[in-house]
Amino acid sequence: MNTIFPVIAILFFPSGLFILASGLVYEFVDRKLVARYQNRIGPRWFQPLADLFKLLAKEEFIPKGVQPGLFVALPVAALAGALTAALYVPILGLRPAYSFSGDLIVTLYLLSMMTLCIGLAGANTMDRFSVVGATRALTQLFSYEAPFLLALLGPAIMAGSWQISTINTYAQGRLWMIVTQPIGFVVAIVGLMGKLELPPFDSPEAETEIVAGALTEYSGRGLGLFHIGRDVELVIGLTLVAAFYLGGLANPLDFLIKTLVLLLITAGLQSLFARLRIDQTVGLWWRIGAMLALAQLLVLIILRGLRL
Amino acid sequence: MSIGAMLGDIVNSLFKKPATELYPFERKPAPEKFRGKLFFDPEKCSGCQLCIKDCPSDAIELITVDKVNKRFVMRYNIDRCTFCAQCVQNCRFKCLNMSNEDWELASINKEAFEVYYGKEEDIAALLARSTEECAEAPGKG
Amino acid sequence: MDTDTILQNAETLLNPWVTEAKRPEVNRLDIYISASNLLAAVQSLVDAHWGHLSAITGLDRPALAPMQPAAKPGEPAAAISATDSPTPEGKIEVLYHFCQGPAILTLRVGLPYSQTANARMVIPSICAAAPAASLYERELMEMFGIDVEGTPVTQKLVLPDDWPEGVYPLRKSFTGFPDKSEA
Amino acid sequence: MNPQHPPEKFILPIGPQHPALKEPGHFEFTIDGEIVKDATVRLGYVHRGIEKGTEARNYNQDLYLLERICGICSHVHATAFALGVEKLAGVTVPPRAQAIRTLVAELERVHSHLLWLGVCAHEGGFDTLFMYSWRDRETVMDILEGLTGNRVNYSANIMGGVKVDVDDKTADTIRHGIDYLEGRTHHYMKVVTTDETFLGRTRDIGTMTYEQAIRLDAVGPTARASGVRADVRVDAPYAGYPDFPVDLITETAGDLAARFVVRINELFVSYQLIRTILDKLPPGEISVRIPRRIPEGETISRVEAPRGELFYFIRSNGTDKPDRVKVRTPSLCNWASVMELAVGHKLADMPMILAGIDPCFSCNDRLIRVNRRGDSQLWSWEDLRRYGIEQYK
Repeated sequence: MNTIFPVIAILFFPSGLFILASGLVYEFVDRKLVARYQNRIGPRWFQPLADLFKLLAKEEFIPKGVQPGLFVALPVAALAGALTAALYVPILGLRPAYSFSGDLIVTLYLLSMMTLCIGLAGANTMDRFSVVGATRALTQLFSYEAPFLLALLGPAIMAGSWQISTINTYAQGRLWMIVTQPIGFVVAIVGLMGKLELPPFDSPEAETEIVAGALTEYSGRGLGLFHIGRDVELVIGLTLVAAFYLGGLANPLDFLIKTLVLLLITAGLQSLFARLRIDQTVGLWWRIGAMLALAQLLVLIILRGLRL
Repeated sequence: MSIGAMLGDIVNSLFKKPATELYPFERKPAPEKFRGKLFFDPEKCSGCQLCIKDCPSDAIELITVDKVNKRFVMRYNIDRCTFCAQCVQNCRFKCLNMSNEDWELASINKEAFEVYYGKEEDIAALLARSTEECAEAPGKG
Repeated sequence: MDTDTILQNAETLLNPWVTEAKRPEVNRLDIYISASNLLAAVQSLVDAHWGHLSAITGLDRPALAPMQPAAKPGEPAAAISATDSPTPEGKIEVLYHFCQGPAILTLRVGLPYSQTANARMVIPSICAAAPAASLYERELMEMFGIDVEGTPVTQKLVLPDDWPEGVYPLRKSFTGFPDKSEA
Repeated sequence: MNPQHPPEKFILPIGPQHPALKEPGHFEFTIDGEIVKDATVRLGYVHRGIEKGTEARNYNQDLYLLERICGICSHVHATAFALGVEKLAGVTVPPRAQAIRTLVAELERVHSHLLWLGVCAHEGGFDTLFMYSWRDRETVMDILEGLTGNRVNYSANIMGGVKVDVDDKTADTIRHGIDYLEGRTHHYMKVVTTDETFLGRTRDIGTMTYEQAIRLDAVGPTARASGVRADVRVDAPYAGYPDFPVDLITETAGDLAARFVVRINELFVSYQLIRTILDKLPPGEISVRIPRRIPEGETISRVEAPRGELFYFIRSNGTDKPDRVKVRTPSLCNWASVMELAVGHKLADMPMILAGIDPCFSCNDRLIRVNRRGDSQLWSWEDLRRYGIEQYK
């Protein structure tokens, strides 16, 4: 069996260095877009990279009262989860490095690793801001996860498969699913923002209340890894939504245009709203998000049942 | 009732130049009345010391070299100055004014914050005298 | 209602407790009152909805002659300005300012140095009548060393936690801390 | 945790250094889940000894010292002090000077309210509104800089008048800027009163009833949002306000949304007033001479700062230095209301409730300075200097 290919896949492409670099690029684009929406000038192109290098070079401070092993391991686990997820999605519109039936579910759970790690990290430290932040992060996880999953389930049901690459191929030939399932698209994109704790769903790290939330005690390497992990999640999330709802990703150009358009939308949503309180977030997701997604799912199932 | 009331703003801004001023690269001229660094004209000074009396931060000091011939040296400590312009207001002979061009006053050494105004030979004499004093009594400083 | 009527109303209200009343300015009424009557007077103002408590001012007016030795050995000797207005005896005045429209009513309570054992001055709290006085009374305690009896919170408000006991910065006798390096 | 113990209180400290507060103050919120059960405040982290400091300086120097009590409402402090001292000296200030004082005060109110709008939006996580309102605030900052010569500590006042005059060119610049700001303010009014996500964070949050406002002696826009009809500019007009009357703005709801509406409506009043002053600026001198030694006496000077009633008690003793200056800033009055309103709300609403009264920590903390280390040894300034020199030699 050829051993070169898996090594390349993990270290360079599509996971590893490539996804890290694209994470930084997408973070830059996101920050720049938000800045321009707010009539500011925004960061220069190397700012995310500079931030990362600065954090990696700094001393990692392990506070008193934490479980040190867990404290060091959590950021690594979070990043590892995000990097593994990159193996199953059509980055750059190419065929995923690995693919098997049901990899959609695996990918979604790998993406949730991040939030779980953040929650654990917050609960691990003695800091009061972290504990409140962790509580909120986990509360938010329970509220967006179900609607987000339901929203991605729609295309899966249409394609009749749990395999990301199959759904991607299925989407390419047909009418974009944003047209046939607009509700699913909205729920998916807003769910993605909740997952990434972007404003207005940033109450787990609301700086004006609880400083940096669960990551208050993190510094240096740990903080850097969490940040880059989140950037990677951003790329993967955008890829998934674009592949499912924007007519699939056929080639690198297709990938770039579609994900950047999505980023334009999410950046706009980020700058358009005031931060939601955690109770408002939960209410929004369960009362509106989940119900709408369920309703759409129901319609899809019925339609599909009729056609079969 | 609406959602996203600032949509118009953010879409507009996307096509507009950012409002950020690129300060060190683009330097906007200060307005005419701006209160920057204090300048002193020793020719007009009568040595009445009114400026010193009302200075809220002891930023100025007038050293009389020769009272009869009206030779004064003013020591101005920029780092203490609060730029309130009360001294300018107090001066009856208009020998003080605050510049609207000289306002980038940050410096990495303390010497730049001590400015002497007056005839050059007077300043030189004063500075020589103060270094002598320092040399005589090294304990003080 | 013009300023005069408003002030006259106040004077009528406070009539039972007034020891002396003055009109230093057109819109002001100063009422001298004893510490024991303070709470009753404030209560009557609050009950009648006369204005709101605007501020509490402490005013140190030491006697012209050197006053009694400082309460604490660490405290520097009194530095009294020679031009200070001649008062028969040193006292700290506490001024309660109430404002109603343009009118300002000031209740003045004098706390003479001589009547207080080892510089401990006591004044009743008015928080029961005007809860907003809490912050001002805390300030009074810290800055002038007046014991405000019955005030709900006695924690320090503005001074550092390790501020020495018995040093009251806004008394005239306070002229800064002695320079330890010189000694 | 041992279940036999009584439930421990979970106290969340906010400050003295905290991203929500741009100035130092310390709050402790006892929380149960997300609900705040108790709140306490500790001030004094920026205590500078200004009240005592005034006793060692002459009146002219005090003017600038007092102007530095607050970086946002600096002009009102100087105005209150100057008005008081002028009253004690028995000097009548020319009407043009009073009008210019009023003009600067209103421009300052505009800048302060716009600043507050941005800060409060930021506390609520609405950074876009924050960025836009501060971008537009730059207009009024530029106006103030052009008019007085500085962006923050304007130093427009002197004893007996003002330093700066308004010429036609400046007046036109001001009118121009005000026109732009008025358009923008209409837009912000629409945003804060119609945007559902923002209203979700302000409506029925931190509601203070009329009775509470009266009992807790709230002042300024905070009180006016609860329907209290109190504004020093209306009740006891000072400086140029007798000639240029203002409208009293009140709301009845008493919640955060009402405070937004009151402040934004006050902006419109200020714009109108600024235009009237520019149109009808009385001619004449801009200052009179005032004696250096102020006759003995006591006076009280009240002005309406952007945050509410500012109270000055000045006692002179016949020298060129005051005997006592007591400053009671509006923020101090409103603390009591915050501590009471906080209880029962969610932690997420705390920053906005705190910011809702437009607190100004520097205003609260004045009085005395001390240099000390952990042990009981007192450090003088000279000691500190020496220590510093040795440290960095």
